[in-house]
Amino acid sequence: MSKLISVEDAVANISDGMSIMAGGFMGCGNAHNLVQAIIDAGLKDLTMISNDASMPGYGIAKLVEQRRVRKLITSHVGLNPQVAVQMNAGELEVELVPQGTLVERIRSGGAGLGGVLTPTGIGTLVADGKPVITVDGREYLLEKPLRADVALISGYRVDKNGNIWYRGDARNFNPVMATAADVVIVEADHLVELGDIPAEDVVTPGVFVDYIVTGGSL
Amino acid sequence: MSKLISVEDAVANISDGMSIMAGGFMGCGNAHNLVQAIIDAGLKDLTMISNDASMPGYGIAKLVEQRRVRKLITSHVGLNPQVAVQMNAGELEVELVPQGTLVERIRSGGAGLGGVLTPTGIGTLVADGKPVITVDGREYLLEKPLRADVALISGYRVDKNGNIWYRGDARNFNPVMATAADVVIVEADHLVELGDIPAEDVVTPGVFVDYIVTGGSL
Amino acid sequence: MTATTLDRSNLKEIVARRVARELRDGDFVNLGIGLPTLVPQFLPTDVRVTLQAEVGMVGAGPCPEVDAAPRYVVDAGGKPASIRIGGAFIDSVTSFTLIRGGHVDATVLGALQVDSEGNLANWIIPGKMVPGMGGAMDLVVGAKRVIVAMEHTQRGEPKILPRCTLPLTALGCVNLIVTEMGVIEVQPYGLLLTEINPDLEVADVVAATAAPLRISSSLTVML
Amino acid sequence: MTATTLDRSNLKEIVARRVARELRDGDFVNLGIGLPTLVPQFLPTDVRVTLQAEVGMVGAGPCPEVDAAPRYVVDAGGKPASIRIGGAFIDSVTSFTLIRGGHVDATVLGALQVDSEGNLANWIIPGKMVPGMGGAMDLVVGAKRVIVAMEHTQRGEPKILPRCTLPLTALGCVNLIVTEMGVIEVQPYGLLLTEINPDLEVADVVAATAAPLRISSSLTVML
Repeated sequence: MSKLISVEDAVANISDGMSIMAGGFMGCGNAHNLVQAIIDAGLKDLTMISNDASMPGYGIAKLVEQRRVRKLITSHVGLNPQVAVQMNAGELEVELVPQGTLVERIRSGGAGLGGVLTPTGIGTLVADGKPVITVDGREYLLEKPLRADVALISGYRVDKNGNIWYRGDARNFNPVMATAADVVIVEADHLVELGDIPAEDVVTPGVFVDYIVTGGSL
Repeated sequence: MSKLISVEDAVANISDGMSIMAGGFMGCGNAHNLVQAIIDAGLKDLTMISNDASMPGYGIAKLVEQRRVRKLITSHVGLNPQVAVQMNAGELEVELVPQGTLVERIRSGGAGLGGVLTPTGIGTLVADGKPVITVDGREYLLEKPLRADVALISGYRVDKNGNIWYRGDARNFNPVMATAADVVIVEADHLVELGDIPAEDVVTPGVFVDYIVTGGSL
Repeated sequence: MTATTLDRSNLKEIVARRVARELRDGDFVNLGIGLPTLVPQFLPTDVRVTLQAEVGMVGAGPCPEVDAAPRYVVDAGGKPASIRIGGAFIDSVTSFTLIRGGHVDATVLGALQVDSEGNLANWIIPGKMVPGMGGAMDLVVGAKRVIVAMEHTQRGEPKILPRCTLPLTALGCVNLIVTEMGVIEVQPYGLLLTEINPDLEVADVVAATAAPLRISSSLTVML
Repeated sequence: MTATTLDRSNLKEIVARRVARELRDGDFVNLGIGLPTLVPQFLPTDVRVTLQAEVGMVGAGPCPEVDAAPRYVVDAGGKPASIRIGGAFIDSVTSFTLIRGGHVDATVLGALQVDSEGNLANWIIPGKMVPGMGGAMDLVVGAKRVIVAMEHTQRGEPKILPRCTLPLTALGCVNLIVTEMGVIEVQPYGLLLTEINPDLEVADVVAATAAPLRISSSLTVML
């Protein structure tokens, strides 16, 4: 049962209105071919969960520019001016989440936990409407787990089991997102043989990965 | 400011009655020289936090056998018969924690979170006296963060910044414990030069590590 | 032949062989100590499963004939182990992200007691045996499928009860019970015997089971 | 010379130079965008700090002259960056374990407003600028020491207020404020001016500060 499929077959797992996690930080670590294939497939009304909205013309920014995104759950949109334009026009919903809370909410979703107790956001707009739990005299916000229908992962070296090794800081949100979606698709910059990634140096074990596509490159 | 010190100087950071986290799983990943140095230094009344109590004569089992431990916070003690003997004699307090909860409590302590919301233990003895929080209709135990005065880490390759690469499954609790103690001491099987561990393959970044001792070996 | 006269020499093999049929090609599986570790040898050649070891392996292999990494690659009992090519060493955080997060397709483990509601007791006999729960509580809560593989009785006493009397490992977690006597599904209404050891009568299984036992209308022989 | 006539050409350098004196050898430091990134060039040679980049670096280096890893090593703005020998690439989970978990010795960042209680506002101007908070909320909650490095006023309007009017980044998180006019500690009782730009009078600083300002009895010149 091979995990290796075409980019088109991979994107066939996605339907209009689905939630998609995309690893990456200002486009570094986005799965660029998969993003393009989503655009080519005409998919729309997506909920995107990602650290940011990337930069004009690069990576997941294109999904916003092509108006495929209905809702963004993210920590920063300042480098993609289209977000403000569509947000102010009421065309795009944006849920801003502190970066450390975003990563923990995803981790919580992937690890079977009931949420995150974080001091971040206490006393700010972020706390509005959220339960506050006191543990040993200190207050924490209860932030809920996040999961997605699909995760788009970018890996530098990927073997046929789906084991992933990341290059540079393209790693960022990719490993945690690979734990928290129903369907996990990794775009490999380099497909390698089993054993080429030493067992100690695997960052994302292949059991988290459902499908592998090739041809990746940042 | 070198992190490299002698085993004796490292153990001088520990006092009677302190809490100590020790990485390892049935002794695999214990810092064996540091354990011996604790015994040689005559330290006692320790609270040990570790996955298990190892096996007779090996690693942290010796701390129990030498009666240096007042309290054990752990998930499994079945392979070290001395624990049951001392526990039944009322000489040793044992707090049993599910393994996944133990690792998350430590992670929570190291990551500045207020605790763990886990489904594990609901409806069992483990839940006694603990708050139950309902999130989206499912019940979770609130388990508190764990930190220690000192963490004893075992690393295979360690560079002078304290960056650690672990061999085999000696990794286990070591990386998470390196995040959750006031003083973190790593015992290096092999001290290597800066850069010998590729930046992508560092498992524990050196900023978590306060002191390095050499001469480690499982 | 009755339960008491059942040939006990290959009892573990009967159970392990039947459990092996529950696993699917590509499954990610955690096996408890003892009997469950026998399961892989009974897998058909076209069914490949990836074994998880909570000590920190995805793709755990068998005990090595020559120990290539003495004391650096061990199983949960601290004994020499191995990892398969294409496996990964992971830390305990990731190990339980896999376990608690629903990434493990099935876990196979023993039991002291199981009951009509699928409650499981397998970690403590107060005053007698207090080894600790290790990873068991997380496994039975997190794995997609929990299969209890055990002897049907303990010194002739039923282990399948209307209600567990020992402290629980988890509530309502068990999906399937496989013993030398048969295969029992945990259903919302209680326990259902779906397969039976061909050397036994239904009455034998009922007699050895303290919990109420429905008998499947399509009861088949246990293979 | 008054605040309005202060030479503004080297204003950022004044602030960065003074902030550099707050850092100790061995410190693990996160620097916000803009002015704070100037701090390292003013460190004495015997003070080595390790820089964190929340995108995923421990030991971040400067923008490379020749980009050895185009698009694989970037800073928080997506621009080419580098890592020092002995550094580590980490994922976002680890990045915020470091930040929220109290492992970062100091963070230096800009502000829209700071107030008498050490409250900070630096992420949103409702209706005008909504870039998102990125990692700032975690940084100011988690770092051992929070140093605000900014211009004392914004187009002549005070940024140091009795009470922030913009939405907060965090409550009571700021330890020290360094501006071109002086150095202000956040104390339990309010703000304390401890150092002053030698080109200014105390009255200049007080006039440019909307919050009540105590003057240290050991007020010294800002270096």
